[in-house]
Amino acid sequence: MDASLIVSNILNPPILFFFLGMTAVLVKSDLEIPAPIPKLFSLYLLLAIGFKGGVELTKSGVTQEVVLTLLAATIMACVVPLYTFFILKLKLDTYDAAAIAATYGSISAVTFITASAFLTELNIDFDGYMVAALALMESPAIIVGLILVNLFTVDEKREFAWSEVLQEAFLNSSVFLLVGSLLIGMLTGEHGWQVLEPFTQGMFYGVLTFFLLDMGLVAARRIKDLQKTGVFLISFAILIPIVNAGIGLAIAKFINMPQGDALLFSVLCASASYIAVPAAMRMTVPEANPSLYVSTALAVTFPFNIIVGIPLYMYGINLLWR
Amino acid sequence: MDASLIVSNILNPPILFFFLGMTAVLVKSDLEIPAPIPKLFSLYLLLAIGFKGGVELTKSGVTQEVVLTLLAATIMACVVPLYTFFILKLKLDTYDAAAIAATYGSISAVTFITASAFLTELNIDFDGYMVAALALMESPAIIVGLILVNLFTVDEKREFAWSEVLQEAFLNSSVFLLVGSLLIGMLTGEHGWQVLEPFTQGMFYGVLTFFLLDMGLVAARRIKDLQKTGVFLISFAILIPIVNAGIGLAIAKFINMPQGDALLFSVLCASASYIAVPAAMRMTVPEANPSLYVSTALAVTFPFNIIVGIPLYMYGINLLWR
Amino acid sequence: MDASLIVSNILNPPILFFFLGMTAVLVKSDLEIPAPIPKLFSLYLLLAIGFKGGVELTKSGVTQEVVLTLLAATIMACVVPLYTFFILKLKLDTYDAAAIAATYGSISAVTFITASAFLTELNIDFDGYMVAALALMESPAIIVGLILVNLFTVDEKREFAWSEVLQEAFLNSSVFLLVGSLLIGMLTGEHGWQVLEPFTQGMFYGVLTFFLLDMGLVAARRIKDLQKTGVFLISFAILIPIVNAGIGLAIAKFINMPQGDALLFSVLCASASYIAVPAAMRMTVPEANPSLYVSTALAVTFPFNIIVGIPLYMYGINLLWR
Amino acid sequence: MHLVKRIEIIANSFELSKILDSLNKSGVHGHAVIRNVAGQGLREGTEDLDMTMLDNVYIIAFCMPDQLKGVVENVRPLLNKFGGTCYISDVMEIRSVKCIASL
Amino acid sequence: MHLVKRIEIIANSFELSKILDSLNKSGVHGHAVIRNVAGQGLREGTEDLDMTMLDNVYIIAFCMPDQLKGVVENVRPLLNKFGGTCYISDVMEIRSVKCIASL
Amino acid sequence: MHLVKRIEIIANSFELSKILDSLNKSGVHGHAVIRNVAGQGLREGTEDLDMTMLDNVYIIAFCMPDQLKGVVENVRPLLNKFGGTCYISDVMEIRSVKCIASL
Ligand SMILES: Nc1ncnc2c1ncn2[C@@H]1O[C@H](COP(=O)(O)O)[C@@H](O)[C@H]1O
Ligand SMILES: Nc1ncnc2c1ncn2[C@@H]1O[C@H](COP(=O)(O)O)[C@@H](O)[C@H]1O
Ligand SMILES: Nc1ncnc2c1ncn2[C@@H]1O[C@H](COP(=O)(O)O)[C@@H](O)[C@H]1O
Ligand code: NA
Ligand code: NA
Ligand code: NA
Repeated sequence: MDASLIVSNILNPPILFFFLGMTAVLVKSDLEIPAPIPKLFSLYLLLAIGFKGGVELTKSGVTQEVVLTLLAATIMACVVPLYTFFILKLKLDTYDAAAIAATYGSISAVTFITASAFLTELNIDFDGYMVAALALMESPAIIVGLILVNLFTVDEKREFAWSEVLQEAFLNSSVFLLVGSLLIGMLTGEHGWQVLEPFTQGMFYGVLTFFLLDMGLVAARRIKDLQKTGVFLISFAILIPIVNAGIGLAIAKFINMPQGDALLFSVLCASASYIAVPAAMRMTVPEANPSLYVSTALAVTFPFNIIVGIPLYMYGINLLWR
Repeated sequence: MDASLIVSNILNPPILFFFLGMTAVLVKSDLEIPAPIPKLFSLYLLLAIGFKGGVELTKSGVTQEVVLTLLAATIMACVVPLYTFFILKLKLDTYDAAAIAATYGSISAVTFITASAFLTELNIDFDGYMVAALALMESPAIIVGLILVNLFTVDEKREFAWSEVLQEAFLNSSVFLLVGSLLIGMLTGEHGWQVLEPFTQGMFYGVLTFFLLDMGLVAARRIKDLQKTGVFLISFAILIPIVNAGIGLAIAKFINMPQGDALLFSVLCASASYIAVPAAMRMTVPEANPSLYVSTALAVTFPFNIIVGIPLYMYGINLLWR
Repeated sequence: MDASLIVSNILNPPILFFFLGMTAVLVKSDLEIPAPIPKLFSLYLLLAIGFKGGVELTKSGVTQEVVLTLLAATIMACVVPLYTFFILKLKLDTYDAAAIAATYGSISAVTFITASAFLTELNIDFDGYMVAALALMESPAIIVGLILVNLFTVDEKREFAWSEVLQEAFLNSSVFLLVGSLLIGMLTGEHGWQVLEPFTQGMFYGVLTFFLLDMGLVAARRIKDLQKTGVFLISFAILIPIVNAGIGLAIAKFINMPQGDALLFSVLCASASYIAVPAAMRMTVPEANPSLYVSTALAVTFPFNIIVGIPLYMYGINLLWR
Repeated sequence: MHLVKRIEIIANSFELSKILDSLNKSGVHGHAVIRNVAGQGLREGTEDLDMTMLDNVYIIAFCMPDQLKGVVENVRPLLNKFGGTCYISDVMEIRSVKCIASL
Repeated sequence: MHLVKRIEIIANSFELSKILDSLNKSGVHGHAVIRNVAGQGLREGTEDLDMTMLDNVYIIAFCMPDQLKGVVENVRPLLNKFGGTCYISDVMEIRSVKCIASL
Repeated sequence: MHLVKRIEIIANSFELSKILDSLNKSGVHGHAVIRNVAGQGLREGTEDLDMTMLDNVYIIAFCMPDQLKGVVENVRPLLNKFGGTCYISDVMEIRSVKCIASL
């Protein structure tokens, strides 16, 4: 494999600051980004990426490619939690298996954003509607996970407050802000873009860098939880992203996505949620152990994807799209 | 009326994000901008608008127009709470009437800033000394309100700690930061402007957008308080701004303000304070019910002004200045 | 002396906002920058200055000048706390003397940053490796201070947890972030600079300005503590920076530093730590009175340096380098 | 001065609205909420406050002794299901005009 | 270990300096203040913390039992006028060098 | 419901990890921590929270009465050296499944 892709990925400020954050925890520095600063950064990133996607979506319009891509996204978001559930059931009980499956069926916006920065680095274009795919893929896995719990447990008292669940799945703050910003981007178009550009574009890379510094801190603090998760889950957290990305690439090739979009799509398939889904699972499946689904997604899959995964999937694209 | 002004106002990112914030509350999304981020944004906006006004004031110098404008501002800040008080007394007791009158006699910096962004959109100039008018109009209503309470109640124990009141009125953080930044802008002039420009100008529109997202959340959360305020107050909160803006426009026309300044002046007259005055009233007139004066200013008058009011007053200017 | 240097320094936005902050406290305005915003700003400033230094260090390479400068920095960081300790022992007990000596042996990053903004104003260049000097001079004084406590007290129970002390000295968040950003700047070089530039460069001056507003608040709140510190310490807090800057200038002249670097070096020698060292001292020398070492550094030396000191040392350079 | 009961509940922030509903249903309308409380997990890696929604809230409510039974009945099932702790103690209230109103 | 009194006051943040003055006047110089406390209003729309100055502070002060009367006399009028609640309870102090000094 | 002890400690934030270690060593594994607590110093100029590391933390831990002695022995030396206060009171625990586990 073309190691230069990994190296050129690693030598970017965001990734290096992610390492710096991990190092801070490992050497026990007292560096911390106090709450609610990371929250501010993540709201900013969602707003900026959604807005940009919306502006670009207006330009491209809703073509057949758009529809096909969004369809593929929805299907993957429903199918991934299904088969990962059965893999996980080999070793875990239903509650944990469903919660982890939902986590991996959903996506990580920061991974997506890091991948888009990676593409910008390489001067590879990608389409604004990939942000719509991002938004679409966040929630379905939560619903699939809960259906799985309902099917595979005999706990008769269980009755989800479905309205609350749907609320949480489709109106949680990340999905809401992302979709809202996308719509506003579509409504204001090029004109809105120009006035917001110094804020949403100029600062973007810097805020991402700062935010990944915090993600490094957060991920590293989770590493010691991995002792409890065991070898099975750690291997799962590295192998499943690769498998999912592979399936994603196959689909992308099949429906003829351009290279940039294909990378983002595979990254969406490969990434796991560590905010929205864990929050939903704590509320709806309290029997599952949060440290299992949070730690694997945050301390294994997230770093793996942004360090090795993104260039690896790009390498796959280079091979397949040649 | 020229509906295109309203539409073009509504299709701007700041207004759309304001709607997004309101929607978030209505659909019960958990979106929130955690404290103290909104505070940071409001400090930034005051600093930036004050600094810019100061820089421009240096260029224009203190001419007859400046003096006339500031005089008109001071007069409106004293007169508006007087006549609104007597209107309010028709239905409310002295405490509530005085507190609400003070609220509407004062101004909302964010409404002013939104109006200035609206003018920038339309490529209409406005003068730096309007920021001085903004600063001048914040405090007098507090004093007028307290004098009214003193005159119209027979509660002999009441004795305001006037030094504390003046302190609170003229040195509260918004007035202080605005005036301070204005002075610094005047002192550093063009040179200071250049070094601070990427920060105070480049980010301005973006921060305003983000801040209005939060204002949408805050305003919508107040809407349910309106049940308690009743029809009288709600109509008051829509009609009085129009009346005040009208009087403001008449004065502006009379002293020959340019169109941009006239809009800002009418917006100052029309807007109501939801930070400085409520804070002062809680301390000095604890008998008044905060949910009355906060909710009307925040959940009715503020949205009305930024959505309908600003383009409406602009329409009036287009008619009058023709 | 050339008063125009002082005036032109004072008429800059950052210094004026520092005054504004002090004024706010003096007139009892309720202006405050709520936590953790100042923390965010200080992290940003460290990241930006470190990153920029690293990028420039890559360009210049490690030359003889670099080595000499860093050597000089290390020596001053060890020697300053030694002789200030003996001066302080004239009036204070060992604990207080050592803690204050450590404070003045270390540095203040914000003073350094303000000086670099001052140089940029005057169009005088300075080298990226001065940031490395900044990082190098933060910690040694802590170690020297503790050794002094050990030598001059007979408290047999005292046994520092040296590993903890070294940890705190060399891995505290400011040193860690500064050095980390420096290294990342070196690794990513010109390319990384370009992508981060709108964030780390464009916003820099504005954030510094905002941060100095807060420093003005913080410094002014400390002024009343000075009653307890007495005339001796206040004079010390003004005179020692001048002496240290003088020694620094002599060394700089001796090893032929360019003018910009010489100013920064003298400012490093003259400045005192009010974050890292006080934190370390509270933990390791709890017998010392924090209000002594925090207040002198924050309420006397810091304002003195940024208002009078920086132009004064520049004036010295103008004389010596002529 | 008269005796009232102090209820203190520490629970995950996502339970907040449910707990406040329970308190309200039991007739306890006054409460104070402190957010961003780190917990036992502080030492076990669960403190990533607003990142992962695993932060706690600290809820204090003062109520009349006879309201206590209702509160316990309503709150206990929530804590059993979602985690969290609840403790009761005795305090004296300094009667103030406002407080009478709120009890 | 010896018995002291725990005073806890919840009030709007603008009362903070007045309340601390009262405590000081009553000879109680130690206190701890937690800011950004949401209140009963949380459920009634008054929680817009620093936007509208309607956030609460939670003040804890430990004092000697004989100081209590003075505190109550000084603080009660404030709470009556501006709102807020005050509760007293018994706690044991773990004597430490510093604490003796501060009491 | 059964009786437990409530330990509340207010100390400088740099002591936090040391205090939590002591609690753990004494067998008290549950705790809640509130940060950014302003202190007595609020009125004496020491409140510049995260600027100068002079902010306090407020630690609450509920424990079985028989664990108390160990806690006091372990925590007192820390407070003597670095400052801070510790108070103990009685509370009733509302037993919940989780709580039993955590005690
Ligand atoms: N013994 C205890 N003392 C103080 N706080 C506790 C205790 N046990 C639990 N907590 C708090 O309650 C939260 C939820 O507890 P649990 O349901 O046991 O996970 C923890 O994160 C702690 O903040
Ligand atoms: N019964 C109560 N229990 C706990 N906190 C209360 C209670 N009543 C009032 N509070 C708090 O005290 C604040 C002021 O109370 P009030 O003066 O009644 O509006 C409220 O916002 C609450 O945070
Ligand atoms: N009597 C008291 N009541 C409440 N809090 C106190 C009291 N004494 C001290 N504290 C808190 O404990 C912190 C450390 O106390 P000290 O070790 O006395 O400086 C102070 O900053 C206060 O926040
Ligand atoms: Na996925
Ligand atoms: Na007005
Ligand atoms: Na120094």
